[in-house]
Amino acid sequence: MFLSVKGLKKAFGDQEVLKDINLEIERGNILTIIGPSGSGKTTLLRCLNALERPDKGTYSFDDGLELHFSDHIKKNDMTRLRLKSGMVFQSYNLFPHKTALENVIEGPLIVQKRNKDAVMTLARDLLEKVGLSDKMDLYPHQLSGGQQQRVGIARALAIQPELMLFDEPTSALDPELVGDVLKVIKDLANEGWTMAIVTHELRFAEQVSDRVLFMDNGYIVEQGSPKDVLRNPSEERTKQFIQRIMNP
Amino acid sequence: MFLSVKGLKKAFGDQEVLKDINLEIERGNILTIIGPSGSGKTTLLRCLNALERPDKGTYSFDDGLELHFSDHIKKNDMTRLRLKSGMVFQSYNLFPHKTALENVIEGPLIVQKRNKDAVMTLARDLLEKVGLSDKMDLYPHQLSGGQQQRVGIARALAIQPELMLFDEPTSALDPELVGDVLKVIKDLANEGWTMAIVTHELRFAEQVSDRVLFMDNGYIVEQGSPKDVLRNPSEERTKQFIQRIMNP
Amino acid sequence: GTSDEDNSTSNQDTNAEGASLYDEIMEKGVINVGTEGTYAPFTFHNDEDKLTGYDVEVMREVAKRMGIEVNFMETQWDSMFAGLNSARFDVIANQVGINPERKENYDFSNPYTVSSAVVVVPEDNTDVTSFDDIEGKTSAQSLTSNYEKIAKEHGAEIQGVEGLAQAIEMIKQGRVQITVNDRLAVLDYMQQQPDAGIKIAAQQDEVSETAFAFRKGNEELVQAFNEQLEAMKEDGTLTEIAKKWFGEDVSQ
Amino acid sequence: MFLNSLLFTISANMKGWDLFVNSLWPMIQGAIKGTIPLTLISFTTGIMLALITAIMRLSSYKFLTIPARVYVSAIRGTPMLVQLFIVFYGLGQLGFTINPFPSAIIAFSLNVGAYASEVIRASILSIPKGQWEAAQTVGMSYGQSLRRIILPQAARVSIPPLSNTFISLVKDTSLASLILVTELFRKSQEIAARTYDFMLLYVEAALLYWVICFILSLVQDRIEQRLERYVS
Amino acid sequence: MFLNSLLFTISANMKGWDLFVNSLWPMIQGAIKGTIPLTLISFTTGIMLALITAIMRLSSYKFLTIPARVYVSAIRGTPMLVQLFIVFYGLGQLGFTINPFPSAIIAFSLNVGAYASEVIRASILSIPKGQWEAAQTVGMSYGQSLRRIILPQAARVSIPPLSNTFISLVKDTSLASLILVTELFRKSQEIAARTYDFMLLYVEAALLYWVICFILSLVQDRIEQRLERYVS
Ligand SMILES: Nc1ncnc2c1ncn2[C@@H]1O[C@H](COP(=O)(O)OP(=O)(O)OP(=O)(O)O)[C@@H](O)[C@H]1O
Ligand SMILES: Nc1ncnc2c1ncn2[C@@H]1O[C@H](COP(=O)(O)OP(=O)(O)OP(=O)(O)O)[C@@H](O)[C@H]1O
Ligand SMILES: [Mg+2]
Ligand SMILES: [Mg+2]
Repeated sequence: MFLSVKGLKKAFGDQEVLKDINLEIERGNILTIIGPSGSGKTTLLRCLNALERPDKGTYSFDDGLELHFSDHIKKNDMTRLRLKSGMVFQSYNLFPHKTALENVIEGPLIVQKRNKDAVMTLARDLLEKVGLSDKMDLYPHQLSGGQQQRVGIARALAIQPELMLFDEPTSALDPELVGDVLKVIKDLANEGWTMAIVTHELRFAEQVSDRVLFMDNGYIVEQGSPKDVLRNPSEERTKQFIQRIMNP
Repeated sequence: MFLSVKGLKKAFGDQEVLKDINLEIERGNILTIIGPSGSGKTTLLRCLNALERPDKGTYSFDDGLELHFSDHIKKNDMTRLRLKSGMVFQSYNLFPHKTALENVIEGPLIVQKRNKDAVMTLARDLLEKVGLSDKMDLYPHQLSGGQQQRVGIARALAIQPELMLFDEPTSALDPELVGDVLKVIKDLANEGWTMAIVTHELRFAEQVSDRVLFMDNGYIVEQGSPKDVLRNPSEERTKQFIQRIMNP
Repeated sequence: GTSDEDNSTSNQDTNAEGASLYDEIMEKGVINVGTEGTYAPFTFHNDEDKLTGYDVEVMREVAKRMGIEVNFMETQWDSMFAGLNSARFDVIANQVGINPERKENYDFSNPYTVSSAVVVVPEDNTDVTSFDDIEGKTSAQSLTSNYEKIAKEHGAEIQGVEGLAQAIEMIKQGRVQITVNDRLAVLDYMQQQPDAGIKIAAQQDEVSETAFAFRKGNEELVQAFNEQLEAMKEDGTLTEIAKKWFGEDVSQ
Repeated sequence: MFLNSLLFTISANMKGWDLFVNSLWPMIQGAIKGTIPLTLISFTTGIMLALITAIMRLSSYKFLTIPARVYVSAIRGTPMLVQLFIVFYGLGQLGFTINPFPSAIIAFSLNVGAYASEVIRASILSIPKGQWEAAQTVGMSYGQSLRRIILPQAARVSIPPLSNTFISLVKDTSLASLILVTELFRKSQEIAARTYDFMLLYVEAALLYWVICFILSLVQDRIEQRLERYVS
Repeated sequence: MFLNSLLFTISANMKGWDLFVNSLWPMIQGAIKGTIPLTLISFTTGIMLALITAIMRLSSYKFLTIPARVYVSAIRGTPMLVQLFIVFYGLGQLGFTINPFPSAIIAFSLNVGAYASEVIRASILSIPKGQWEAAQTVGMSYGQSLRRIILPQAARVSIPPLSNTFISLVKDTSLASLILVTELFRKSQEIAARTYDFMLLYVEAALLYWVICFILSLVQDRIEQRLERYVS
């Protein structure tokens, strides 16, 4: 078990956004999170990445790192947590003043202070992996949305995280460009990366996931294999949701 | 024949965006326009609405209005053209400083200077039609994307156009909210409105259209009944496109 | 009442060892002098851009005789006394008129200019021939000057301006009828701008005297200045300087 | 530390304190009769001028944009003082004699007009193109779109930078004393000329300006809140 | 029309023209020795001050935000002239005697620091939150994010308003003559004092300021273009 999350809670002011989240992620597994807008999917990913600090709950990693959010957390542990995962944003969030290559090397070179030549090689390999070997020196505004998102993936991979987090990586993309990004994610899946993916592409979820998790209103309503959750949901709310998305 | 377009051309600088567009729209018919990003779909709608001035070509309306864009066009004719159609934008473009109701009455009251009471009744009816009778006095930022888009539709309807233009009306929406907007458009279809819709929702296009038009690279590659174009496209490019969208 | 007694006797004038300002100046061999540098012909920049003028030359001569250097510090009239109060300068050489109010706050040397107030009017004016005639007239005055007070005392309405040039411009444009100013400054103006279309209509009988101004409590320094001024009067140097600038002896 | 010493100097010196108190009322009168009306009138007319200038600069006709550019550049490129002198003495030399107060209003309005026009122009440009187009599709003319759709939204964006212009104006009005208008700062100079305590009176004037600016910034907050109404 | 008459007045009057030409060089010298170095040095140090102040104001610690707010409010709320007086004469009265030129630099830097800090703060706030978060997810600390990601982007946004501050500064330096610094405007006053032709000389000074501002605006354009490089 790479990571086990217990009793995770998170509120913004009065509003409880994550109410009691328990989940486990196996090494090399792919977890897909689905659910209606506002159900807390993004917040969950952000809590996993330490972009938000959970109010309560426990994370236990297989290397012994344990965080109890009711207590004080050491700064050092937060940093360790953050570097365990790489985040791919819905709106890419590339650094607009840096080229594709510069975006990718920024993390390993500046933060992790790794050897420059090694980092350059790594970055070139990653950009090649996402199919952008000929776009390395272009600025984000010179790339299409799908290309930008692929740079985003390469940037997240460059810090060599153990877990990759994707927040609706294709929902800002033109329908025709969705395919390229999903293909990259599929390739990563085949390479054995551990990933958690929020998506509305149910067909893709079915193909790629080891486990699907349906959230509503801050709770995990249902989780299981893709076939169980997507084809034969046991909860009414899940059925409704899948119905509405599949036949708008 | 409500409108017949012949030899429409439009370039931005050197870039020819519409190369030779010929199409006809029947009264009460629904025309769907599909095609890859950058193929000129938006530009075509904008030319129909006079938001862009075509470089060449002719529009002939069934009430005798004819515009030859190679020649000088009278300002008065441009205004007549503009008021023939209502436009619904991908990004809604509601007026943020006006309530839903104020957004809807702005056109008929201020521009067309119609009677205030009549306009209010009309606006209320339209907002009811799009399912927002209880949101009339809310500002756009207080509405969800789907609700905003329905206000956008009501606003376009309020000027009582003969032709309604929709530019990807659902592509900025959360998957769950898409349904409400498409339902409103279906209702309009049933009421017999003449419409031209750019969309990537092929299933919806199939259900609602009288005619589907596939554009690529500034040309109309293929047009015909939804069944012909979407199920049995004759052109290779169309096949490819439909393939990629349906199975990303 | 003012707060200046406190300022003028404040700590800066004797240093830690209790040496007086005079001792300090003599030891350093240089005196800091505040002056406008924009008040011709008393203190201004000539065509070669060098600071010169009557006050400047008198000051230089005094310093030469005291065996010290002069460091002129040029600033606007508005900040002249602020500079003296804050010990930026040791003395002001800028046609400071002696009057009771100022005497309360500052010490003065013996006077080195004797002049009088004049009324300036447009050339074609005939109804002003004495100071009594300016009652009810509008007069352009620098608000911080002695001449404003004189004009007011004679019943003129005051319009504030920045200097003599602006005052005369106001007369030329018919915005005011008169200005009361220093005779010597007006004469210089008329020499520089012969086409200005103004004339002197009246001159006051009483004379006004100007002198070097010091912070209070520096009698030794004032004394030293007075000695030199007396000597310059006696040997005719002062008269010589005055004649050079005004063609007449304005120093007494 | 500095402030401490200053307060000490003032309070240790009862005469200084008396002067401070006694000069307060004349200075406030100067503010009420000079500073405040000058500011308000000039700002109002200046804003109207700025609006016209901004619209001219945004036009596509050279014969409108060029005069607007020259005007803005000339005013922003030259000192306020000189502008005041030109309106008052300069026009006077050419035979247009304008009284001090209206001269000051003209000069300050021209100044505000130039600075604020850039702010307004930028705020108009910041409104998404989609708003123009939406207005156009419901049939609005350029003028209608501008008045009913664009300017109300631009107003919100431009309040903070305009309040900068406004606050600068409050203090710039002190220059009006150079052309015979009596206002707050002039009062402090007059009293200083009599008492020779420039520092005390200037600091007092500064405190009064600060109070005025502080009150104005409260007004600004109110306006901003009102305009924020319709954005999340 | 006004300009015509003015040119006429000048050229009809050969003395005026001579004066204009002869005074040009002293004024330019004033600009080179006073106006320009004052402006450049004060602006540079002011911007650094502004950066620190902006970061303090954006912090979540009251003991950082409050001093920053008071500083900005006090400087923006009081006339530049008084600030100069306090630094030069006021500190002098309290025993800290600073020479004219450094005094001017201090006062102007403090002034620029306050105005520019608001510009920089706004420009930092205008960078989408996503940029901070993206920086955070690649592991950057607050300082690293600010330096490498946020400030380079904020710079682009803040050039136009900062150039306003800069242009104002160019002209404000004329106040330095009050504290014994010789610059362009002081030169024009000196010559006007000799010749009594203050209108001509003030207009000439204004033209020179305009030229300086114009050149500066060209520099601004260059910088903006460089920074625009990475946006469409
Ligand atoms: N920083 C924040 N402050 C306050 N409320 C927030 C914040 N972030 C999220 N929320 C609220 O928390 C709830 C869950 O938001 P979240 O973004 O996690 O939902 P989501 O499932 O990702 O939805 P979507 O599919 O629309 O992205 C929403 O009601 C949202 O308004
Ligand atoms: N105002 C404009 N100026 C210059 N080029 C433009 C302009 N508007 C559109 N274009 C270009 O015209 C081409 C067609 O654009 P258009 O928006 O019509 O495509 P589209 O089919 O609507 O694409 P999408 O599905 O991405 O909306 C694109 O290459 C675009 O860059
Ligand atoms: Mg989300
Ligand atoms: Mg489009």
